[in-house]
Amino acid sequence: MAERRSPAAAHADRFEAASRGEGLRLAELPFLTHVNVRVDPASPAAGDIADVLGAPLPEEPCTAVTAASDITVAWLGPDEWLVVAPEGYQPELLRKALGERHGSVVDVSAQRTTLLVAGPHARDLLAHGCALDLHPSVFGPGRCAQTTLARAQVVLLPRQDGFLVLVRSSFAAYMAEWLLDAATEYVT
Amino acid sequence: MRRENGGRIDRSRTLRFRFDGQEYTGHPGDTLASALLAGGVRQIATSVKLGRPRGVFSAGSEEPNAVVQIEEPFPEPMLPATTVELYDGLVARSLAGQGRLATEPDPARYDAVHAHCDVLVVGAGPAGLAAARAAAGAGARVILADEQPEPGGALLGSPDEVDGVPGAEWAAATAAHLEGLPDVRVLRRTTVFGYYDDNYLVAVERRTNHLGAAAPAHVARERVWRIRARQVVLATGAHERPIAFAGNDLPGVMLAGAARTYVHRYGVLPGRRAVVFTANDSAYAAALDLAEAGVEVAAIVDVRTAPGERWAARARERGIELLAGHVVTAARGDGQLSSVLVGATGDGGRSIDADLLLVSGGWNPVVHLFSQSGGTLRYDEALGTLVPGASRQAVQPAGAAGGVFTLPGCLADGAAAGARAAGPHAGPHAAEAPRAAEPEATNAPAYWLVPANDYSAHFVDLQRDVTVADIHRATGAGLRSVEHVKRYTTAGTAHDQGKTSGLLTSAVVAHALGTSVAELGTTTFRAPYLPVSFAALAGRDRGALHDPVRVTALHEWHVAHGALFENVGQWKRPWYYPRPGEDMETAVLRECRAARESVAAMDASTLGKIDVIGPDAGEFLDRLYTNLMSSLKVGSVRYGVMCRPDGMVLDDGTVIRLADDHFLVTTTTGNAAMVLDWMEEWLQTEWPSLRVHCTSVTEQWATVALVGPRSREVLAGLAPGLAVSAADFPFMTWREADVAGIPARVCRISFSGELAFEINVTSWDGLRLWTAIMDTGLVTPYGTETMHVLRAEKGYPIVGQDTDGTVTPHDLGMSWVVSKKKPDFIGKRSFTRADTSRADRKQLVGLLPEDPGFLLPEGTHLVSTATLPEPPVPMLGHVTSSYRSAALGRTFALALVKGGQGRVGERLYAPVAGTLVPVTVTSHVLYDPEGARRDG
Amino acid sequence: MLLIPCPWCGPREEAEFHYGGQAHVAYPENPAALSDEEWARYLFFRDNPKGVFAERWSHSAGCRRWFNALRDTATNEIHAVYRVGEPRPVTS
Amino acid sequence: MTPRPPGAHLPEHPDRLWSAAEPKAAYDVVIVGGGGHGLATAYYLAKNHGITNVAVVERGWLAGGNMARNTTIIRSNYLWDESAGIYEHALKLWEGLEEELGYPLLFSQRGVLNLAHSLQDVRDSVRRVEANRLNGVDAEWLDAAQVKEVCPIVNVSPDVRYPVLGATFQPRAGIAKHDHVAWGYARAAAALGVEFIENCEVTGLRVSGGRVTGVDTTRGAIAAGRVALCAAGHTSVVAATAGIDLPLQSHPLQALVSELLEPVHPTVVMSNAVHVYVSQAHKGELVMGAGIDAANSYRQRGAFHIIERQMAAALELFPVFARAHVLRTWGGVVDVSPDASPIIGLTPVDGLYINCGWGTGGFKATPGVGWCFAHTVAHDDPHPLAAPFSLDRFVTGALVDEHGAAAVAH
Repeated sequence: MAERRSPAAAHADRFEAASRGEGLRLAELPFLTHVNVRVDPASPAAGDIADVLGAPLPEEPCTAVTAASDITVAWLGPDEWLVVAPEGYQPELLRKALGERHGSVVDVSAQRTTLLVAGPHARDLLAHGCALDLHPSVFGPGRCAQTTLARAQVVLLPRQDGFLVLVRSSFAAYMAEWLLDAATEYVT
Repeated sequence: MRRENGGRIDRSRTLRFRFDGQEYTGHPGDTLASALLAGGVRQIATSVKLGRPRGVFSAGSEEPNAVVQIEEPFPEPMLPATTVELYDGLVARSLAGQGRLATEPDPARYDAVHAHCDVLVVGAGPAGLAAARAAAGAGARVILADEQPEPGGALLGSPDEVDGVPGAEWAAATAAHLEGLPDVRVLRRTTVFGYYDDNYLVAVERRTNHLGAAAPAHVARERVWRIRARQVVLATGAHERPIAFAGNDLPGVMLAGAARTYVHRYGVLPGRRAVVFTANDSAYAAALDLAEAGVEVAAIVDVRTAPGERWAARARERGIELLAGHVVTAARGDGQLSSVLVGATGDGGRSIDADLLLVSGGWNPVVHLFSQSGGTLRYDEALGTLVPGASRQAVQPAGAAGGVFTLPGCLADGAAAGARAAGPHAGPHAAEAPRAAEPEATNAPAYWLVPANDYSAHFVDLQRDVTVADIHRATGAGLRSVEHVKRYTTAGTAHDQGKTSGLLTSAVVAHALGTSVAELGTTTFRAPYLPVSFAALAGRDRGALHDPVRVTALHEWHVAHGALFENVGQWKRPWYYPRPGEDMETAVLRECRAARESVAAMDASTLGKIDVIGPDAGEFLDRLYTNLMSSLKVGSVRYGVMCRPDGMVLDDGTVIRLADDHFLVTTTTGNAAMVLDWMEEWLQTEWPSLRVHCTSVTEQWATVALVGPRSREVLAGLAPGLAVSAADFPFMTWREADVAGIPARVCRISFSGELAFEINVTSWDGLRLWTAIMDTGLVTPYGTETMHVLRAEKGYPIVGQDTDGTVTPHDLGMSWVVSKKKPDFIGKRSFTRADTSRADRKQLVGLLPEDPGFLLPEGTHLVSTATLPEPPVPMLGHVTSSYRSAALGRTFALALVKGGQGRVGERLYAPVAGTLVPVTVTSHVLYDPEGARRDG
Repeated sequence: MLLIPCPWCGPREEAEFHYGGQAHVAYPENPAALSDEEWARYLFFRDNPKGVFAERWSHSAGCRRWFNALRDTATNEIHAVYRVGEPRPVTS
Repeated sequence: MTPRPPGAHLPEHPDRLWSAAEPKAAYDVVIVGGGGHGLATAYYLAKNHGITNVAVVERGWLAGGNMARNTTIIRSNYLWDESAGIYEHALKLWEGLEEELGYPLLFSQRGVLNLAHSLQDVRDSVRRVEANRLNGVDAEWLDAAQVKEVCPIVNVSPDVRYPVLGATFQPRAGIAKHDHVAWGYARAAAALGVEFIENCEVTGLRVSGGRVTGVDTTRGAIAAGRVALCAAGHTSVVAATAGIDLPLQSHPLQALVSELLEPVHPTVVMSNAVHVYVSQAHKGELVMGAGIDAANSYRQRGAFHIIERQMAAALELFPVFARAHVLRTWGGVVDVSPDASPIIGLTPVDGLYINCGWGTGGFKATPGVGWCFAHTVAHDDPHPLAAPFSLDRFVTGALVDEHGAAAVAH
């Protein structure tokens, strides 16, 4: 029986090769849990979900919070969040927290994959295709954005050493090719 | 004629290049123009219309004359020789108006970068450097962009000092200081060429052009910078203005400031014996510098009767004859300048031998970007030129770009502009300006045109060969707008876009019409400021990266198994899977037979999928779909159609009810994003009170359609825990089960009319599921073509193929999907409009060619007569789908035909390649109309 | 490329947005009660002023929220943005 | 040998064009808008209908709007019968227009290729070709190899993102020089007595008792028996002054031109799927257009990312263009109707006629529109070829939906 396969699995070797120098680290972080949460932030349900997550649902647009156990909750819209959790996290926990109340908890783990773009040239690399100001003073840890990178829609999560690029699975190969091509000047 | 020393060239290295077949040498730091001048080449190009010889006229990107073709290392058309940095191995040739494109693809790489800053300073001359220093000193994030390889601008072409050191040294030190700051970016060889809304500016950086064949292949040759700036300082300098007189196009006639640049920056003497023709003081500096460098300056011809006192005195001290109140009436020579006629006015006068004639009609601020930004321009009578007026964006001119023409003035203006632009960051020290010597200049009135009886050799636009006489002809023809004159004469439309000729054209027109330039205005300044290569603008959006290639989780398997692919929107979908020796027809017939007679599988993952959740989800879907969705039972599936408000079909798909408050909607492959947007639009803008949330899950799920009479058997084998009988698992229901050990949602739906199942697993598991299905050895993979045939045999339309935005559900024979109970749904009201309710609308029917082997081309039209009348021929409709059917043993087609549902049984004719093919109209359902096969 | 201030995400590039045409055109309460002319007006007729225009945008590549903007179609200047359901702001 | 200078063979404009007029107090017909449509309408009013007391009122300089800004493509290969009717009528007039006007229009019937990049494009293309033929419009379907024969620089390799699967070809299509066309009409109309009033913006329509009586302008009021609107992107603004709403939206449409290049491109190539259209004009410049800006705007300038996208598309199709340079970009304001087809005909105000909604199709229709609109104005009755384009089709639903055939009907 074949194994399950992540969307950018075929690019793993080339990501690794591009990461050999000092300038960049590219990798897919496969099989993370992604959960789309829609709920009125003022509702008790939102509080119950926050309790389960161990962090409040951030209400300030384009921000993200990190809870214990390596869970990031990113603002996607005024009543929409993306929970990014380690592999194996159970979206059911959140669905139970919501209960019968109005809102939605949808497991979208396989809808997008997570690409790591890190290293000293990470910002230069993304600037080839992202119109946001990625300067750390503007877009550092604690921020998040839904935007476009090249010709794909992405969720960007800045980290100390770079960025997580969450891209739709069907675009993963395109995104990988684009990143590797954009990296040409930074890896040779 | 190279000077013994001086200039900012590296004399320790020699570069070899060829021009018009001749070998020449130059040095790093040269342009092609300076190296050719050093090599004694006077004619660089031939004029476009009259075939006249043309030489180097300027020292910058405003060059109208010396436009060349690069042949090696790679052909590039029409570059001003004044902007081509010299490199070893350059091969160029003179041009006569038209450039040449390479026949081979360009191997170079191009890219683009987004950048953000508090202050963008355009131009690294004295004003720009002062501005950048002031802004950066105040803590602003600064980008300084300059088109030259080294900063300094006009300082590079003069001996002037700043802060007590030579200007070029000061510029280099200032740039180095700026580059050392963390939030300052200095872009060399970078031309800001467009200024758009919301302080969005685009620039092109020429990164490896100057390296010639040595350019590293992995480095982008040109890079487009997309800059979003909080504030912009335009320190773009000024262009010197020519004067129109007879023969002013001869090689040897040059702008005065350019000659000065050749001497100082490139260590080149552009001639041996010069006459200077000026209307202002600035050309005196050029005359003195050239004389100092060894050029014999025969005379300064100053149109003013009273030139600036101190400049006049210095010229006389130097022994230069000063002819005040005089004009050059003609430049003469055979192929290049040999003498200059000088007179008090008008025609004729005294002849002075010269091979160089320096001209200065004054200076025009480079206001192109300011104008592009939406700022207004004001005609300044004192300066005789256009200067920036009111700005519409956060932009300010600085230095010569704003009409400040002295060095101390530019430095002070730049520093002040930089500090202002830095805004709240600005500290008290920020505005402190670099210092330079006091100016010695006086204002000069504009002077454009030397009067004459014959204006046929007074050139206004050198590159387009437009003379004053041509302009007079245009005004004589009745034209009164400078835009009309431009179009009549083509003035200003050449490669230089009228940088030196634009205002002169306006002046000549104004003169001819007895009005003023202020009154008349000029033509519009349009982007790009300089010509920009197509390739730079295309960047990396080419080939595979031109548009995203979307693939499913099964894509690698399809590739490995020889599928041919069809582009469906951005998706790559398997089209069919030919076996060795099979053509498409054979492969598709085989795939169809497998689906009808045995079992086949298709990757259906590209279908859009949307989770619709909330207590009002049913009500919401009732409003969007033409049929009733709220009545759907949990565990069931229903087909639905959505219309636009105008009643035309928008999309179709299945809706499954997962829970009371939870539906999963599928869309067509191409419309997934549109349908989600559609839902959000209605929810957010029209029905915010509906408690519904929509979430795309298109790629969460991989979907496999398992089709055919043996599909139940295959599924039963893979999902032992699932009761698969028709009774246990009825048509249009769904079940959860482990399939091949993978948690799956299985739907019993069919787009083929056969017994079929649609198996959904997470896309991570898609390949596992598919492999397990294929490992049974029973299942034939099939692609979109077979899917199309199977559904067409059943009369199922494909939105976008059998519909074109003018088709209602009724037209498709699907009145059954349009609820009569619901008071309203999107599109309902439109069905009763006069045209939408006509009985003879085009309706979907089946067609059977009378020759069962004849395949109607899709797109063929239908007529009612056995012979064709004269055009226009009345057309009844067209073939939307046409296939060979393995199941029917013949060809068939679907068509939209006027009143088609009433024509069943009629014979119509299809004009194909000159003959009329008889066809019979049938129901659009041709295969298993009773629906007997769907239960297997 | 306009810089459009999404009321949620702040200024973003025009390319992230989907244009929705004139704002404040409500779906009729009861379409069946409208004459063909009235229905045609709803379907097809939209203001097209040269000047300030209340229009809809969706931040389709961002937070996916629809909102309204007052933009001058002669200059492309955006005077105000406001959320769906909020009244059109008064601008001078 | 010195190569023959490009453009040297091109004809000069005549020594006499037209004279700017001062507005008179009254005219039989005032035409609002001195673009191609206004000029052609004026000419045919005078020529075909003997109505010569006509003023063309233009807010800027004559033919300085979209007439000066388009990419000069002429073709008649439209899908629907109604469109084919009026565009083919125009093309037939184009074919005799140089002679008719006595003006060199540089009309060059070099053919147009409309490329197909997907299987659905192919179906749509064949459908259009077959419809064209039955409507008497010349059209052929070419496969990729035949495309390459017609235009050798088109990249028909299967390796590109959206390979060329074939094209429709209309051999009689081509290009003409827009200024020459406008000036040819202006000169001929002027010779028949038509007056041109430039720098004169119509600020309002005068209506009395349901009938138009004249126009208010920045140069004073002008009385008119009839008023014909030919104001393209500004039609909504003018019509609104008479209380007439039109289903139009105005958008910027950009175009650009390269430097002069040796001949490489013998025909006209259009691609809706990758969104670019290009021809090489007589002097050698590549003239190109792309998509329209999504948002309404009256700025005669579009967004830059559309140009970048257009260049990427151009290089996908024509790799040899890589090092050509964009010399100049510009924009026009096009008025687009809901079905991407024009609106021509009578209005609820007597004596007021509209001709608008041409979107990106205005230039090529110039002679046909002028002919039909002049007829409509002269007879107070739509010309049969214009009748399907009446305003009331939006009520009945009888649209002429060229969107169905082409997302952008250039």
